[in-house]
Amino acid sequence: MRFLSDLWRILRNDKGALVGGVIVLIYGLVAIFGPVFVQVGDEQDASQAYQPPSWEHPLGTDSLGQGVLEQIIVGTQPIMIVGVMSAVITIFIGVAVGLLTGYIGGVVDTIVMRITDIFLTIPGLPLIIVLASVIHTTNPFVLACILSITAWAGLARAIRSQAMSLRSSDFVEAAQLQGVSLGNMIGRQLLPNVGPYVAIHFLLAITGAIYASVGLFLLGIAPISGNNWGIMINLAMAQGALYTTDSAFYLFSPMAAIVILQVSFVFFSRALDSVFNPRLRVQ
Amino acid sequence: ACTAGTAGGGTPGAGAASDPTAPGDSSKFLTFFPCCSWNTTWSFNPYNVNGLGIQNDFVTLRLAIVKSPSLTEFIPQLADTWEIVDGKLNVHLREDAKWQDDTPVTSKDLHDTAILNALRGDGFWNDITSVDIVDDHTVAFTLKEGQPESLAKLDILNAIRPYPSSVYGKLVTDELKQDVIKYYTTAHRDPEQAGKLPEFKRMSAAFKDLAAMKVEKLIGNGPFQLENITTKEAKLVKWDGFWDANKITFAGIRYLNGSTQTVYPQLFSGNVHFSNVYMPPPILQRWKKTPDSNTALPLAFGFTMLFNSSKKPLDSKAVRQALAYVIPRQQISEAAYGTDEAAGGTWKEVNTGISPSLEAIYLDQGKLDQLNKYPVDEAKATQLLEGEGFTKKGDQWIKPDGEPFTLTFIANAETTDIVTSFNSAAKALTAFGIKSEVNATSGAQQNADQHNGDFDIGSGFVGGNNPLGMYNSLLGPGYNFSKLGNYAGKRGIGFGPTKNVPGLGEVDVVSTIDGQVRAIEPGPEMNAQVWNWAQLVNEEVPYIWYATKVYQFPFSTKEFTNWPPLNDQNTSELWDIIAADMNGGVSLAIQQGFITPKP
Amino acid sequence: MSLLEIQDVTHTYATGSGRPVLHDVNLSTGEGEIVALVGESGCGKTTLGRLIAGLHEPSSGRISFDGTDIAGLRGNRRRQWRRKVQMVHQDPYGSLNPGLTIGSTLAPGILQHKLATWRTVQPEMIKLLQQVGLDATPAFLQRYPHQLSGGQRQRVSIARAISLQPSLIVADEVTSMLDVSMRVAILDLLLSFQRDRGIGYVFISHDFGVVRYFAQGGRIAVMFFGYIVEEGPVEELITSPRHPYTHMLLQAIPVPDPVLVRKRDEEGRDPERMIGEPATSGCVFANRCPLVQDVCRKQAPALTEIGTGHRSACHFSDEVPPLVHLTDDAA
Amino acid sequence: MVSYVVKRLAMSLLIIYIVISLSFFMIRLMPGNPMAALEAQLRMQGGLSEVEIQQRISSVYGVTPNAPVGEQYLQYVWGAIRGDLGVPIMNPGTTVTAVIAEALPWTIMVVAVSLIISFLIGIAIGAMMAAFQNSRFSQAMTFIVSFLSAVPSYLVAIALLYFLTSVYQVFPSGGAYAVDVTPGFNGPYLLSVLYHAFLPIVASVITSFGGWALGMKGSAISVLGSEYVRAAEARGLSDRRITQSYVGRNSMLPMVTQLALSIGFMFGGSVFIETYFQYPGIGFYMIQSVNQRDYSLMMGCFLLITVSVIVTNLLVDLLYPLVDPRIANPAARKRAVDKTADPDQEVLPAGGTMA
Amino acid sequence: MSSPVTNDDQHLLEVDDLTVAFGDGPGSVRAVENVSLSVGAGEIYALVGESGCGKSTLAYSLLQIVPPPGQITGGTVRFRGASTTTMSKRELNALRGAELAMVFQGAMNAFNPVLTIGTQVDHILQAHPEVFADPKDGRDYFRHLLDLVQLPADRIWKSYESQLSGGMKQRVAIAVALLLRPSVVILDEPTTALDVLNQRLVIDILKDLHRTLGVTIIFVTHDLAVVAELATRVAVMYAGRLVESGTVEEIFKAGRRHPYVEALINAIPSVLDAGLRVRPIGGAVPNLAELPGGCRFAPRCARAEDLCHETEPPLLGDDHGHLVACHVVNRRPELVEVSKA
Ligand SMILES: Nc1ncnc2c1ncn2[C@@H]1O[C@H](COP(=O)(O)OP(=O)(O)OP(=O)(O)O)[C@@H](O)[C@H]1O
Ligand SMILES: Nc1ncnc2c1ncn2[C@@H]1O[C@H](COP(=O)(O)OP(=O)(O)OP(=O)(O)O)[C@@H](O)[C@H]1O
Ligand SMILES: [Mg+2]
Ligand SMILES: [Mg+2]
Ligand code: NI
Repeated sequence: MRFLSDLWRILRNDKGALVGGVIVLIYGLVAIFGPVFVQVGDEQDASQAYQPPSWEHPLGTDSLGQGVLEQIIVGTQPIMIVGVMSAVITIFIGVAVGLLTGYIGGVVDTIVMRITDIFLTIPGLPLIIVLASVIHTTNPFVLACILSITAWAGLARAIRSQAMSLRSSDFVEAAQLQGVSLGNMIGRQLLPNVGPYVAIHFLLAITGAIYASVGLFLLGIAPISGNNWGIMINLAMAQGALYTTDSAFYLFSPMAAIVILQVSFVFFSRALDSVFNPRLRVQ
Repeated sequence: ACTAGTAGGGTPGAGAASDPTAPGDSSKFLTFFPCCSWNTTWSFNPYNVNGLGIQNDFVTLRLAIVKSPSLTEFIPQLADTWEIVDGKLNVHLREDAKWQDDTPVTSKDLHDTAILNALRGDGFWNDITSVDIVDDHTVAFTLKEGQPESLAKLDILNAIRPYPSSVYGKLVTDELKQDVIKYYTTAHRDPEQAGKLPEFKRMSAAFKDLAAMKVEKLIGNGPFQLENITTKEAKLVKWDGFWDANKITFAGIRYLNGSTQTVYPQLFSGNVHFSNVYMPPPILQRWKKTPDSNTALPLAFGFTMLFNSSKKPLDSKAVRQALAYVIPRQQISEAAYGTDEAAGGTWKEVNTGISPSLEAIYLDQGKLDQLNKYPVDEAKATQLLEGEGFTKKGDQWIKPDGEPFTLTFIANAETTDIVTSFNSAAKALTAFGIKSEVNATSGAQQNADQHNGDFDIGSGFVGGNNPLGMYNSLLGPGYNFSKLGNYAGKRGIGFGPTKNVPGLGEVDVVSTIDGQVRAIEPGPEMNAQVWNWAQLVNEEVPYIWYATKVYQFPFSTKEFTNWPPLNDQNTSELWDIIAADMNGGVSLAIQQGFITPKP
Repeated sequence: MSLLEIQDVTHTYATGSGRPVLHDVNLSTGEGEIVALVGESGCGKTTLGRLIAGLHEPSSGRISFDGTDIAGLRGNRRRQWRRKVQMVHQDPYGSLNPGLTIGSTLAPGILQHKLATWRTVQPEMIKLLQQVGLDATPAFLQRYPHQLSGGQRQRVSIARAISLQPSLIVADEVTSMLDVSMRVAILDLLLSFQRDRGIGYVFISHDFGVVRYFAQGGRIAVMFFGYIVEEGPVEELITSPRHPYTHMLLQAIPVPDPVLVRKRDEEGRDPERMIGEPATSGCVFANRCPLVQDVCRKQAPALTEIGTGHRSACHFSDEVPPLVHLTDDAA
Repeated sequence: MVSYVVKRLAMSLLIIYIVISLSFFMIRLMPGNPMAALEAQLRMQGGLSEVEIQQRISSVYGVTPNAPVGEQYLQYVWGAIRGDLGVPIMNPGTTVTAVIAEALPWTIMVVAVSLIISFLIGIAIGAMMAAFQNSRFSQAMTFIVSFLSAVPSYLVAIALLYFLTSVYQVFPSGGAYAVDVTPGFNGPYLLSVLYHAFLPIVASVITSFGGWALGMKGSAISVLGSEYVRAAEARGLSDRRITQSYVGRNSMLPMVTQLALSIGFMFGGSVFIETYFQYPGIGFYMIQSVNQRDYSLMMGCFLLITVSVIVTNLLVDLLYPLVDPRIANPAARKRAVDKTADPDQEVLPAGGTMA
Repeated sequence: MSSPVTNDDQHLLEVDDLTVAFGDGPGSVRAVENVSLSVGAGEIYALVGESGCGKSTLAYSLLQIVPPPGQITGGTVRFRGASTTTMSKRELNALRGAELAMVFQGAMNAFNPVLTIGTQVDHILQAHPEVFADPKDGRDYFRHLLDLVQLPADRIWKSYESQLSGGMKQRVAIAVALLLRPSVVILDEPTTALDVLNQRLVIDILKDLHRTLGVTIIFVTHDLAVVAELATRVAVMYAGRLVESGTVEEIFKAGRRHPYVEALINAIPSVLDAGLRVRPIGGAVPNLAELPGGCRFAPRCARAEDLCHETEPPLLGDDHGHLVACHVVNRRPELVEVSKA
C-alpha cells in the first residue's frame, strides 16, 4: 500500500519519528502481552521495601517490596486501554458528527454545531474533573467516556469544515451526479479524505486521554484501584517520594514511562503528518 | 473538692524551663507543622461547621486539658479551680486571664459561649440542664440527674473554649437561653420530640445567624496572637499580655499548613522544628540520619478494617473469622509502618478491639489470654469457609451461590499507610483465593460509602482514652444501622438490631454501647463492660485491629532545646498529652517553659 | 420536443450576497444538441449548469427533462433522470477523488444504476476506458489520479460521465485547465460521443474559439450577469452578433494573427465599458453599452426573436455594428 | 457586526446558563449528595448525636431537601445570576462568591503571565526555527520543543518540586506569598508574590511554549513560502521590512487566533499546577472542594472557570479585527479559523484534545 | 547605481547559457537548460510554452528569486551589462523593483492580505528613496498609474487584497510593478486566469503602458493568441529548452519554423474559423526528470527522423536573429505557408 511505503520512507529519514514509532509499538506490545509474562506478585516482603535498582528489580521496589518495573509493565495495559478507548470514542463521535453535519448541512448542522460550540467553549479538564468526582468509576469504559466528554468537539468542528469544503468539491459533486448511495458517499468519498487528519488526531487523542486520566489519578479524583502509572505516582507521592532519594526510582519511573510514551506518540504523529501532508513531504 | 491539676509532667528538673541563666535567641520562631491541613480561613468564626484549625490552644485556651490516658485528671488552663457542689459544676476562671484586646476574661464570656455552643449541639449539653453566672469569674453548670461527674468534667473542662462575649455575646439573649434549656431538658428524655419543639426552630435560626457571622479578627486569650495567615502558614506571635508570658522564650510560632508530604524536606533541613506527620519507612530512615533529629513515641491508637457485616457473605461470622485467619496482620502492619524502633517498634497483637495501652489499664492478662488470637492459618480458614458451603475452584474460592468470592477494600487515598496496608491485605487474600482489590478515594467519599453500606471492607480509626468510646465509635450509632439522619436504615458495619453480647444478653448493640459511653465512669463497672465487648469483638470479628500505631513526633534540636523530657520508653506524661491532644499538649509544654531556643 | 426545458428560472444562493445569480432564464435544448453558454466570469454559467445537473434546486422557475419537472421526480424516476444528466468539471485535478483508484471512482455509479453487476463491472469499465482513449488494462483501474496527467484525468472524468449512458452532459470549461496541446483531443472525444451516441451538451466556455469549434451546428447563449442577452446559431451569432455585449466579447478575443490584430485594433474600443457593474434598472447592460439610449435606462428589453432561432435582448439589436476582422477577411 | 456581537453574546449567555444548570443538578441530584458527605464528616468529628448533626445541617444551610426540584432550581439559577452561588458546604462562614473572588485574581495572574511568557518565547523560538530552517539549530530546537510540549505539565511540576523545593530548597513549595509580608502595594509583598508565583509559572511555561513554537514555525514557514513574500522581495523591500511586516505579522495572526483557544486549556492545566504548588487559585480550591465533596464550591469554581474562558474568548473575538484588519466581520474570521483547522495549521499541545 | 552600466539598448537584459536546477543529486530537475536570450530596450518580449516547461523559472532567475530548492547552476544574467548573478544582496535590492519589476503568475497572491495596498505601496517607496525623493510624489504617480489601468485610485489605496476581484488584482499588480518606473517589467501569465474582457483590458493596458511609458515588457504565456496581440519578439520553450525565438512575425508567418511551434499554432481552435485546420498534438510534455534522449520534442514530432532521437539539435539562427533548434527545419528550410485554409 502506498500509505505504508510512504510511512516507511518518512520513518527512515526521520529518526525521531522512527524511534517514536518503535517505542509506541513496544508499549502496545507490553500493554497486550505484558500481563501474560509479568505479574506483580502477591507475595510481599516489607524488608525489601524501597530498594534501589538491582538485578532482581531493575527499577527498585515500592513500599511493599515489589518491583517497580513489574508494576510499570502491568500498569501499561489499563492506561493504554483507557487512552485508546477514549480516543476511539472521541474519534468516532467527532468524525460522525463532523461528517454528517458538514455533509448534510442545513438545520441539523446549525443545531448540532451550536451544541458542539458549547462543548468547545466549556474548558475540558475542569469538566472532566467535575464529572469524575461525581461519577466514581473504576470501569475503564465509563472513564474513557468522561475523558472524551469535550475532546470530540474540536475534532467534529475540524472534520465538519473539511466535509463542507469536500461537499462542494468537484469530485463529491461528481459522485452525487453518479447517484451513489449515502454510505458510499460518506464511507468512500469523504472519510478517506479526512483520514489523515483522523489518524493524527487519533494519536493525539490518545495522548490527551492519557494526560487527563493520569492527572485524575494523581489528584486522587479517579478511584485508586488496581495498578497503573497514575496510581503509582500518586502512591509514591503520598509516601513522600518527592522528598527522599531512597524512593526516587519509585516516583520517577512511572513518570518516565508516561513522558516517554507521550513524547513518542507526538514524534510518531509528526511522521504521520509528513506522510499525509504533501507540503511537508517536499522538505 | 477542688481538683486543680498540678502543673507540668515528667520530671521538670530535667528541663531548663525556669532556668534564666541560658536564654536563647528570643526572636526565634518555632516552626510547627501539624499533620492535618486546615482549610483556608475565610472568617475567624469558630461556629462554622468546619472546625477552624487556627482556633487552637496557642491562641484560644480551653478551661482545662485532660491528662492522658487518664479520664479524670486535668491541667488547668483558663479555669484555675472547679468543684462540684449540689449537682453543680462551679468553674472558676483565672483572675489574670485577658483577651488579646486587653479586656479581662469574665464569667460572661464563658456563659455566653456555653449558650452558643448549645446551638451548635456541643456534647456537654447532654450532661447539663442549665448554665448560670455565679460571680465575675465563676460559672455554674447544673448537671442533669444521674450524670457521672467525671464525664461531665471531661465534657466541660476539656472541651469548652470560651470566645469573647464582646464579639459573639450580642447573639445571646434571655429568650435564647430559655429556649436552649427547654430544648435540652426535653432532649434528655426524648430527642425526637425535642426536635419538633418551636424552641428548636428558634435555636436553628439563631445558629444560622451565628454561623453566618463574619469575624475579621481573631481575639484569643492564649500565649500567642494570630498575626497573619495564608493558605500555607499562620504566623503566631507571642502575646505579652498572657499571664505566663515570661515563661515563653521565643517570638512566636510558624504554624504551617499543607499536604503532609511537604513537611519532609523541611524537617530534613531543620526548617520545621516539630511535627506529628506520619513518616513512611523510607522517610523515617532519612529522618534518623538527619542531624539533631529526635522522635518521641507516646501512646498508641489503632487502625482497623471493618467488615460490612450486613452484606453477604460477610454477614456470616464464620466467613469473617476465616478472613481473620487469612489476613496477615503483622505483615500488613509492617508494610505500612516498618519495624523500625523509631516507628514505635514492632507490631502489637490486639484481639480485644481496643488499643494495647487501654487493654493494659482496663483488662488483665488472664482475660487477654482467653481470647482467640487468630494466627495466620489457612487450614482453619479453609475449614471455616467450606463449612459455610464455599468451594475452591482452581485458585479461586467460589461462594455457595456459585459466584467467585471477591472483595474490595475502600480507603481514603490520602491515608497512604492505610492504602499500603490494605494493598498488602488484598494481596494476601488474593493469594489465598479470594480475589481482592483496593479502591482508594477521597476521605469524604469513603465515609459516605461506608455509611451507605456501599463497600465490603472499610477502614476505621480508633483512638482516645475511653475504651467504651472506642467500641462506641465502631459499633455505636456512628456506623451501625442508624435510626436517624440521612443514613437511617442504611446498612453499615456492626450488627443488626440485636445481638447476644456476653454478659449483657440479647441487646440492641447500638443504643447499648452509646448509652454506656455516656453513663459509665472509670471504675469496676467500666472494666466489666470492656471485657464484655472485648469478647464480642473477639468472637464475632466485626472488625479487625490490624495495626497499632504509635504516635511519632519528629522534632529537631537544631535550633530549639529543652523539649519535654523523655523516659526510657521515649515518652513522658507531657508527650502523652501531646499525643492525645496535639495543640493542647504543645501549648501546655510551651506555657510550662519547655521548648526554648538554643542559646 | 426538446429534451431539456428551462423556464423562467431564477436562482439566488442562500450563502451569497442575496442578489439573484440567474434571472428568468429560458433555454431549451433538443436531443443530441449542443448549446454553448458564454459570458464573462461570474455571470452565472456554472450556476445554470449545476441547476441543469440537479446539484441545486432553482429558487423559482421550472426545469423539465424529457417533459417532466425534475423537481417533482421521486424514487425510480428520479434515478432514471439522474442517470441521464451528467456533468464534466473544469478542473481535472479536483474532480477525481485523490484517495480512490480509477476503478473505485468509476464502479459505484455503474453498480448503483445496475448497468453492470459485480462480476461484469470490470470489463465494463475497461470498455469505457477504451472509449475515452485510455490505456484500457485492469492495471490502469488500480491507478490513483495523482499518477495520471491532466489530460488522462479529464478522460477519466468523461468516462465516468458517459458510464451511465446519459443523454445530456454539462461540460463546464472542460479544457480551460488543460495544456493547449491537449485541448482539441478532449473536445474531439466529446464530439465523438455526440456523433455516435447522440449525447447532447451544455457546453460552458468563455473561449469563443473553442465554442466555435465544438458547437458547430449548435447554438450559443450569451449570458450577462444572470440574464441571457442573446441566443442563436453558432455561426450566425459569431459572425453577426445582434447584441452589443456579444459584440464586445467577440471583439475582445485575442487573435493569433498579428496582421488581423492590427486590423481589428483599428476599430477601437472603449476600455471603460469593458468592466463594471450591471445596471439595476432598465437594461442590465446599459452601464456598459456603447449604444445606450434613454430608453435602455427605463425599460428592460425582452429576449425577442430576431431571426430563425436567433433571439436578442436589446432595443437596438439592429444597430450592432459588424465585426470587421471576423466577417470580411475570410478571403 | 452588531448582529454578530449580539449572537455571540447570546451564545455565551446560553453556555453560562447551561453550566449553571449543570451545577445545580450536580449539587442536588447526584447520588451520595453533599449533605451526606457533610453528615459523615460531622459524625467523624465525634461528640455530636445524630439529632444534633441533622440540626446543624438544616440550620446552617437552610437546606430544604423536600422543596420541589423545580423550585430549588429556579432559586439556584436566580441566585447564580445575581452572583450568589450559595455557601461552601464546608465553610458556611463565607460565600462561594467570596472564595472565588479571592482565588480568581491569583489564577488569572498565573494563567495570564504564563500564557504571555510562553507565547512570546514560543513565537520567538518558532520564528527562529523557521528562519534557520534545516539548520542544526532548528533540528535540535524542534526536538527539544516537541519533547517539552509532549510532557504533561503536572509531571514538570513534580520534577520542579523535587529539584527546586526539596533537593535544592530554592523556592517555596506553596502559597501565594509569605506570612511575613503585609498584603498591599509594597515592595516586599510584591517580591514575595513574584517569588511564590515563579515555579507555577515556570511549570506551565515549560510545557506550553513548545506548542507555540511549533505552531509559529509551521505558520512562518508557510508564510515564507507564500507568493506575496516573494513578491515583496521582487519589489526590493529590505529584509527587515519583509521580516517584520510580511512574514512576522502574517505568521503571528493564526497564533493570535490560537491564543483565545488556548486560554481554556491553560485554565484547565492550572488545576494541576495550583494543586501541586498549593497556589490559592481557583483550581486549587476546586480540587480541595472535590476532595471534600464540597459540591457547591466545586461547581462554583467550575462555573467561574467556564465564565472566565467564555469572557476571554469573547473579548479576543471582538478585539481580533484590530489585529487582523482584513476581517472587520468576526463571523468571517470564524470561517477563516474553521478553514485553518486543517492539520498542518493546527498547534497541537500535549493533550491538545482537551483544549 | 553602483554597478557598471552600459547604455546598450540592444542588450538591456541578456541571458547567457542559463541553467536552473531544482534539487541536486540524481533526483534533480533542470527546469531551465542552457537558455540564452537577449532583450532589447522597448521590446515586448514573450516567453511561450506549455505548462511546466520552465517559463516561470526562467522569469524568476532574471531577478535572482528562484524559489528554493531551485538554484542557478550555470550561465549568467546581465542587466545593462552588469551580471545579476554575482551581485550582492544590497545591489540586487536596489535593482529589484526599481529597474527590474515583476508581476507573479496568479497575481491573486501577490499582496500581503493583512496590509492595505496603500501601505504596501508606501513600503516600496520607502525601500527605494532614490526614485522619489518625496514619497508624496510616489503616491501621486501611483494614482496616475491606477488611472492608466482603469482603476479608482482612492478606493484601491485603502483596499485589502481580499476586497479586489481577480481582474482588479492583476491590474493593481501591474500598477505596483510600474511604480518605480522600472526599465523592465516581467509579467508571468498576466492574462491566464482572466476572462475574455479582463484579458482584453490587460492586453490593451499593457500596450498602452508600453507606448506611453516606454517600458520594456517581458511576459510569460502559453496562449499564442495573446502573443500575437502583444509581443514584438517571442521565445518558445519546450521542456526547459529554448526551441525557437524571433520576432512575432517570424514566428507566425515565417517559412522556417520549429515543428513544435507549428503544431502549437495548429492545435488552437480559433474564433476565426470553424476549426477545420485544428489538429491536436499527440502525446504529452515529457516529465523533466525522465527526458527522452535527443530532441525533446521528437517523440511527439510528426517530422522526427532517426537523428532527432539521438542528438539534441543546436539552436541555429539566420541573419535576423531568428533562432530554431530543429535538425529537420535547419537542414531543409522550406516555406510552409500558415494561413487560413
Ligand atoms: N456556492 C455559492 N454561494 C454563493 N454564491 C455563489 C456560489 N457559487 C457562485 N456564486 C456566485 O454566483 C455568481 C455566478 O457564479 P458562477 O460560478 O455561476 O459564474 P460563472 O459564470 O461560472 O463564472 P466563471 O466563468 O468565473 O466560472 C458569482 O457572482 C458567484 O460569486
Ligand atoms: N519548487 C520546485 N521544486 C522542484 N521542482 C520544481 C519546483 N518548481 C518548479 N519545478 C519544476 O520546474 C519545472 C518548470 O516549472 P515552471 O513553474 O517554471 O514552469 P512554467 O513553464 O512556468 O509552467 P506553468 O505554465 O504551469 O506556470 C516544472 O516541470 C517543475 O517540475
Ligand atoms: Mg464557472
Ligand atoms: Mg509558470
Ligand atoms: Ni484538537
